[in-house]
Amino acid sequence: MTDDAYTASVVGGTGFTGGELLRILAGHPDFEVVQATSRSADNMTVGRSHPNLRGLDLRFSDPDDLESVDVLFAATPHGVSMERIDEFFEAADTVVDLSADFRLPEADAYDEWYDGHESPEYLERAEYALPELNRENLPGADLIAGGGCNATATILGLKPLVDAGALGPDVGEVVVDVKVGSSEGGAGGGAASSHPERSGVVRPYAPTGHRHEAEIEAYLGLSVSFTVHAVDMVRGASATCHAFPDEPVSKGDLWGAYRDAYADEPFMRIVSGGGGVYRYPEPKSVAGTNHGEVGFELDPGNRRVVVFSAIDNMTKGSAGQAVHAANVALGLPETAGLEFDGLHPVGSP
Amino acid sequence: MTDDAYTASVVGGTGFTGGELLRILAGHPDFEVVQATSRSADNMTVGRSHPNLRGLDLRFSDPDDLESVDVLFAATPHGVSMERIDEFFEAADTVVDLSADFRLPEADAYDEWYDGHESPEYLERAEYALPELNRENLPGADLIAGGGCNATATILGLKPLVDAGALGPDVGEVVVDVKVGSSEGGAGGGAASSHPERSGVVRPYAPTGHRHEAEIEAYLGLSVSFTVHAVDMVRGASATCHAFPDEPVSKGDLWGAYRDAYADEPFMRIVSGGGGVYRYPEPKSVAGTNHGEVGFELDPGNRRVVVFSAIDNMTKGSAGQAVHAANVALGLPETAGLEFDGLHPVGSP
Amino acid sequence: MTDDAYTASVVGGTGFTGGELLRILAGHPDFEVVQATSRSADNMTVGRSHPNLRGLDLRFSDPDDLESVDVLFAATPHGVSMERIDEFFEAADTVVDLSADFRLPEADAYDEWYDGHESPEYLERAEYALPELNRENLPGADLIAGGGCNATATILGLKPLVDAGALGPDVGEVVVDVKVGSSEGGAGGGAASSHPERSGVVRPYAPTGHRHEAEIEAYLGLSVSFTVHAVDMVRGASATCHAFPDEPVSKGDLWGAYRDAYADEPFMRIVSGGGGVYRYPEPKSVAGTNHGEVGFELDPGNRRVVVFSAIDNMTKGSAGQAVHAANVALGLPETAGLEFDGLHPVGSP
Amino acid sequence: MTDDAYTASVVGGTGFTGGELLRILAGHPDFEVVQATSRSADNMTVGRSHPNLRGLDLRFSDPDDLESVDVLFAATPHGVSMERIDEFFEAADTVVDLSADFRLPEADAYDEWYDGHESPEYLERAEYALPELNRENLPGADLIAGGGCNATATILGLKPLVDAGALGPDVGEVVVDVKVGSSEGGAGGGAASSHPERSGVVRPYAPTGHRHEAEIEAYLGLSVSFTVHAVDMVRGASATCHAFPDEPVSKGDLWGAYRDAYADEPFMRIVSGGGGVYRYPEPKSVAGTNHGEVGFELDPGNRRVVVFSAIDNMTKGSAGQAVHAANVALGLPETAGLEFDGLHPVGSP
Amino acid sequence: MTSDTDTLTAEDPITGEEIEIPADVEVGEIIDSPVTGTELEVISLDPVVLEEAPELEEDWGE
Amino acid sequence: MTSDTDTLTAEDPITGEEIEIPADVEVGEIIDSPVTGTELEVISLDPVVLEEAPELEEDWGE
Ligand SMILES: NC(=O)c1ccc[n+]([C@@H]2O[C@H](COP(=O)([O-])OP(=O)(O)OC[C@H]3O[C@@H](n4cnc5c(N)ncnc54)[C@H](OP(=O)(O)O)[C@@H]3O)[C@@H](O)[C@H]2O)c1
Ligand SMILES: NC(=O)c1ccc[n+]([C@@H]2O[C@H](COP(=O)([O-])OP(=O)(O)OC[C@H]3O[C@@H](n4cnc5c(N)ncnc54)[C@H](OP(=O)(O)O)[C@@H]3O)[C@@H](O)[C@H]2O)c1
Ligand SMILES: NC(=O)c1ccc[n+]([C@@H]2O[C@H](COP(=O)([O-])OP(=O)(O)OC[C@H]3O[C@@H](n4cnc5c(N)ncnc54)[C@H](OP(=O)(O)O)[C@@H]3O)[C@@H](O)[C@H]2O)c1
Ligand SMILES: NC(=O)c1ccc[n+]([C@@H]2O[C@H](COP(=O)([O-])OP(=O)(O)OC[C@H]3O[C@@H](n4cnc5c(N)ncnc54)[C@H](OP(=O)(O)O)[C@@H]3O)[C@@H](O)[C@H]2O)c1
Ligand SMILES: [Zn+2]
Ligand SMILES: [Zn+2]
Repeated sequence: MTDDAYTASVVGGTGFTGGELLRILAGHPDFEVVQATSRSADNMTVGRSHPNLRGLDLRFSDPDDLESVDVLFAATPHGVSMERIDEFFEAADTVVDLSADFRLPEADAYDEWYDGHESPEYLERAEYALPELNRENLPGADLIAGGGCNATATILGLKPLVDAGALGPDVGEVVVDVKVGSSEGGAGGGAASSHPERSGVVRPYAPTGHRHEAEIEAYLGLSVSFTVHAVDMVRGASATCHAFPDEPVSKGDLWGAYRDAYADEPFMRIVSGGGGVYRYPEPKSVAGTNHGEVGFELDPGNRRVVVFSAIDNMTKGSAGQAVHAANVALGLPETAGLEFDGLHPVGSP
Repeated sequence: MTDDAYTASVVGGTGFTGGELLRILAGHPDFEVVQATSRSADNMTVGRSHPNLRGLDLRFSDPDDLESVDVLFAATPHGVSMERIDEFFEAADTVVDLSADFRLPEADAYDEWYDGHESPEYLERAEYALPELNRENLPGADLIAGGGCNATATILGLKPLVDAGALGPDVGEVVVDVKVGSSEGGAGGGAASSHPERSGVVRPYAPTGHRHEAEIEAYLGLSVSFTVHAVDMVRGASATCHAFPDEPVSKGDLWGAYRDAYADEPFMRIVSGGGGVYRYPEPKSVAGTNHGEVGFELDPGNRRVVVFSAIDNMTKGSAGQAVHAANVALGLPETAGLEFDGLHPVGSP
Repeated sequence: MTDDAYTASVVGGTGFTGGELLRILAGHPDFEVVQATSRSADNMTVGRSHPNLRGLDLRFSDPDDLESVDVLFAATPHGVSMERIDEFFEAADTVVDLSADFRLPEADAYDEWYDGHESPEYLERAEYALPELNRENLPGADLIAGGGCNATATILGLKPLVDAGALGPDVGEVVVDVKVGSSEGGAGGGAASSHPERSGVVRPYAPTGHRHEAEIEAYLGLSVSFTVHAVDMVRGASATCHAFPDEPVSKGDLWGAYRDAYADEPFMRIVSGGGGVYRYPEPKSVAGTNHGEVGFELDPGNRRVVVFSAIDNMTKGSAGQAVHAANVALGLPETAGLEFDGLHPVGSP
Repeated sequence: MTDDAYTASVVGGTGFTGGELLRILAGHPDFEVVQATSRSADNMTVGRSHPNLRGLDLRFSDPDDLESVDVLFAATPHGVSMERIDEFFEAADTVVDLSADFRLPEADAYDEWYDGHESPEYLERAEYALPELNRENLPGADLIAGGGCNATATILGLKPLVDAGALGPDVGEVVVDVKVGSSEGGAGGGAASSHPERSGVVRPYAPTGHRHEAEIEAYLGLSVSFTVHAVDMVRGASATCHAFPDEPVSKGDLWGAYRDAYADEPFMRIVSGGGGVYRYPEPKSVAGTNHGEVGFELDPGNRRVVVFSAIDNMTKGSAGQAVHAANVALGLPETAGLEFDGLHPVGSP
Repeated sequence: MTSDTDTLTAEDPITGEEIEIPADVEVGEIIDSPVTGTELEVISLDPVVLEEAPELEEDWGE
Repeated sequence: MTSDTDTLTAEDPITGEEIEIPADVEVGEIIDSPVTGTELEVISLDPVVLEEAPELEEDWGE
């Protein structure tokens, strides 16, 4: 870490995304972690919760005693940040929140999809974290709202088609069928996420009405038909989007649209056909990394475009996206702290 | 097994569905297995290939030396049965074929989806095995064509909507997003199905153009948008169908349609909401059984009906369906040999 | 079920072994389940907890309102049965307890390994359930104590060597290294058994001092060096026993000892070398069944005998063993209700 | 990578350890990969085989056309390096071989455990790669033999006890019970390593007579009773060692011995008791990293010391160990290229 | 179940028990013992002599 | 990294090594040793005395 590193704290440090933030920030050359909070593990070492961080010389402290830092990352359940946002800004210049609390642009949407908002005055100030969508507004932002993991997978998959004009508000149905790993539920799972019950599942866990629909609509301008399944992996979110553009598109059009969107993106890869075992996006291929993979196929018979999108919900879908956005906001190199490229072979990461 | 049991042989006995047939028939009161063939394990015990059948006193024999039996079950790769069908009928009164060789009603369809057909004269004689679809034509049938596992899951999920008139040839898009286990690939997998590569995947393995579309179209009269993913389980096929009926339907309409279709079916269960961990159809809940689970949810915003359907590809999706159809064809009790109700808890069966 | 079936109740019916008992008894020709208790799911259907039992027309009732039955099966945590044993006998003629409460022959042992015993007067009356060990004492027994799953695996593996005189109290060290699935922890797991934390583990969960040592010592007369690891499966317990007989033994001696012990046992199989994929005992091969597999190998260099033993902890290791013992106690056919032979292929059951 | 980086080639680049070498070397500041060979994927991109390396601009080339490099890493099956070692030295100053070809110090041992040796004259020149065992002899070494993964786990676990005099050639039995993941079998697995057959196993795959015993004996001076099981993970090797020191040892003695051995080792961690979920060594905790975890427990009743040791077979057990040794040999910082600390949560990596 | 199939009887070389093997085996063929699962080589046919076949580690291991 | 946080030094009861613990611990609180990971109970504060905490099997096991 450099001498003039930014100081950082992580509120919610025992959680899954909190641990991922700590992992990334601990290896980030431009950040120094000075605090990680926990109510349940106050004064315990960080390594006790996260065995990969046993080398980190840090103990959890009370979230009520926030230290002054440059950047505060909040990795707490929905509702905590909107309640404590003033305190967070007293402790920090920049707040990066991983919850849904500042993701939606309008307070109305919180009334519709959540239980209302306690600090709606911050909504305009907040910037959506996903650089592939909102890079231009991030530099200098001081309140950054990390995207939802399923929303991130979907937005990354469909945005090139929207930008290319192939999809839009008036264009038929877009079905988004998502498959996610068990880490999406956070560290405090109940009976349904116990190993005997959760192993080997293909379980419809949000048949309809998942809250991430709101984000997708807000940022893509598309109303999608959204269904989420739990499958047997720990990390990973995979969105398969079935779209029916009005105008026929060709394979070449699709390559063009995706290359236009992502050729210069440091974390995006187009994986679409080819040989070998890994021909389309897979969560395994990006596990532990901040990469997003997208790919597509044409169904000639029915004008369908199928888009596959895969991310690691813990990195690109939350902690990595948050750090990526902070890098952009602070003018740091975009990939700083996010260089890990993943493993092969890897089982069910 | 009873005294006047039907004699049966299984061609392709070392394979996955062949082993499943042997398991079911060995426990069936009205069948006696007299032969199981294998070219690669000729003269070896059946238990060497299938450890659950170590108690069976049977050795594989050469598929060229077929014994005379009442019913011959063929569990061979596509193309074998259409080539050997005359021989099969010389050896047996009834042939139940698990491959795709006699599934489609028209020879044309084989030209379009496969590499043509060598014995098209048998196509009319063949009856599709799925009793929920074709029970009335099975009694007395002497050539029975087992359904494809993904097609079976899809047909079971959508048929009630078609019968109720909510879906039909002219009704918008029906997206079918399927998730399947590794046993679907059969015993002779390659690199992509090795444990290190296949573990933990959400892998698009048939992005478009899966051959089971042909069956669905033939038997439901629906052209569907079909995509298949490999996920980390061994047994199981789960179809999520996203449909957009022209006329609004209510939850009550849906319950009505599915109750009408399946209330009297011995193997079908409607699992749709409710409490506990298992609220919708899951492959885990039916693993090892001949049950099919279907369930549904309404997306009020966009008139979408989401249908979930789960089967075990090895039983309801192939060997169990075949025996069920044979039971109907021969006038045996429908559930004979198929009473196993599955396990709980169960990991990734 | 026959007309003159024995009535049965299951106390602890929402639990894992309680559910397994219900599954087995529901398919047992000589039992009729009249009650399953639960405090937490009182009045709910049994199928809500156990999706494989959705076909069972039964609701949970309060464990304080026990119905009169022929046989009461208790599948409750340690300590419940010893407290309620008098009540159990008021309600039932025969009590089969799956907990450790009546397993050990001496009250002292409960002081040493547990927190003492509240009803030591019943200890002499209780018979250890494992028929392979204690068949002769089971007929007519009215208090049957199901063995521990790890103890069962170990006892089944080592007993033939003890009987053959190859192992005994004075014979060097016997190391028993056990690997178990997550269902062993029961339905109420905590953080360590959540899917994200429990997946993919090889986790030493009882490095030393596991209570099953007491049973092994009591029934085999051997003091063993016992260590238990959690591995990634749901059902299954596998014991690898490393023994060093004083006198050299040959492969033929071993076959002789194991054939003597198990050739006539309806549930035991010797799997020891050979070809194919399944050459030694594996939990997968017996998952869902009441079978036990044992096998062995000689290490010529150091006189070691390695014994492998595999069971399903939910069946042979608890509920199946309990029903097997009840069958013997009541004079029923030994395999009644326990005929299921398992599946192949099967993932991680 | 620095300007004056060492050039490196990887022979066997499509394999599992070859891919891991490429991953590590691609991120290593002091190495530049100039060649990766494959016969089967000649001219294909490296990313086609290893999806995590899609960002690497490199194609496989023929192993017969070796380029001149500073360091050649061979990740080929046993027997290839001993045949081609002269050619390897023509192409490179330093050869690091991951196979067993140069691991054992004596040609005799190859006659006993393998099929003899073709280039025995190199055996004395070769240095065993494991720095924790052989750091002093590595600087300047030009032929480095990577340890076996199971041997590495065992040696790391037992060495502190040997060094402390608690174990030695005359000290009773040492039982080593190993559990390994499927990547240990390499990329070219057969039927036994297909996903349906290999999932969920606890499979004795080397009951006795595993070749790694030879290494352990050669480098620890201990003859161990060694048994290896396949379990359901992809990466990881876990050794549980059951030892019976002649003299009683205390918990404090053990802590002393392990702290003496490993307190200053950059990659070793002692994990032995404590709270939380991760109390003992686990492959999950070190997956993807070059860390080794060791821990221990005392069984007071029988003087047993149980030692747990966990590594990732692909890193600490092969490719990482090889690069670590190369770092020492070339005078580079020991941890260069090996800084990745792993993930939490992580499923079955 | 296979009662109608022709079989020969032979002595299992490991347990000494009498086992049945298919009548159409040939000398040199490998079959498995129904008692022990061991792979046995057919050494001769008249009389039938079986011997433990050498284990092929490679086709199984990792 | 925690250099700016107040800490106390104490002797690890298992290894005898000097370890740092947070300054705000209270008597009776359980913290884990940074060296061994063992759970330690704070017995007294002036001087700081730590003792191995009794293991709570139940919160972990199966
Ligand atoms: N998991 C994902 O894949 C994912 C992806 C995208 C976004 N997110 C969002 O990220 C946030 C965290 O998710 P997670 O999965 O990491 O959850 P988690 O594992 O349950 O962790 C929550 C953390 O917050 C702390 N916490 C809970 N209530 C608190 C309160 N009132 N005040 C202070 N700290 C509190 C908890 O620790 P103590 O109880 O010890 O204080 C814990 O460290 C959520 O908003 C989630 O929606 C998660
Ligand atoms: N797996 C499923 O979930 C599933 C579901 C529905 C339908 N099906 C269909 O069922 C059939 C079998 O599938 P599977 O998964 O069981 O395949 P599999 O595991 O690969 O088994 C194929 C079997 O056929 C034998 N065989 C191969 N070629 C043969 C030939 N030319 N003549 C005679 N025998 C031959 C093989 O044994 P030898 O080589 O030893 O002779 C083997 O026993 C396929 O048509 C498949 O499409 C499978
Ligand atoms: N799991 C195994 O592999 C295994 C193997 C061998 C033996 N065992 C033994 O079998 C017993 C049950 O184990 P399990 O794994 O099935 O446990 P489990 O899944 O935790 O189930 C325990 C059951 O007991 C009920 N229960 C808890 N406390 C009770 C009380 N005070 N009075 C009445 N009912 C109570 C619970 O339901 P409610 O809370 O709803 O009443 C639940 O149905 C244990 O003694 C265990 O040691 C288990
Ligand atoms: N896997 C482990 O955990 C592990 C741990 C420690 C040590 N090792 C050792 O590391 C070595 C490699 O193991 P692995 O698991 O990586 O094996 P693998 O996945 O099977 O890879 C073997 C590689 O060697 C190449 N190859 C095979 N024969 C060759 C020949 N004659 N000439 C040149 N290249 C050849 C193969 O590619 P092409 O066929 O395309 O040329 C492939 O790239 C083995 O010696 C193994 O014992 C492995
Ligand atoms: Zn798996
Ligand atoms: Zn799993």
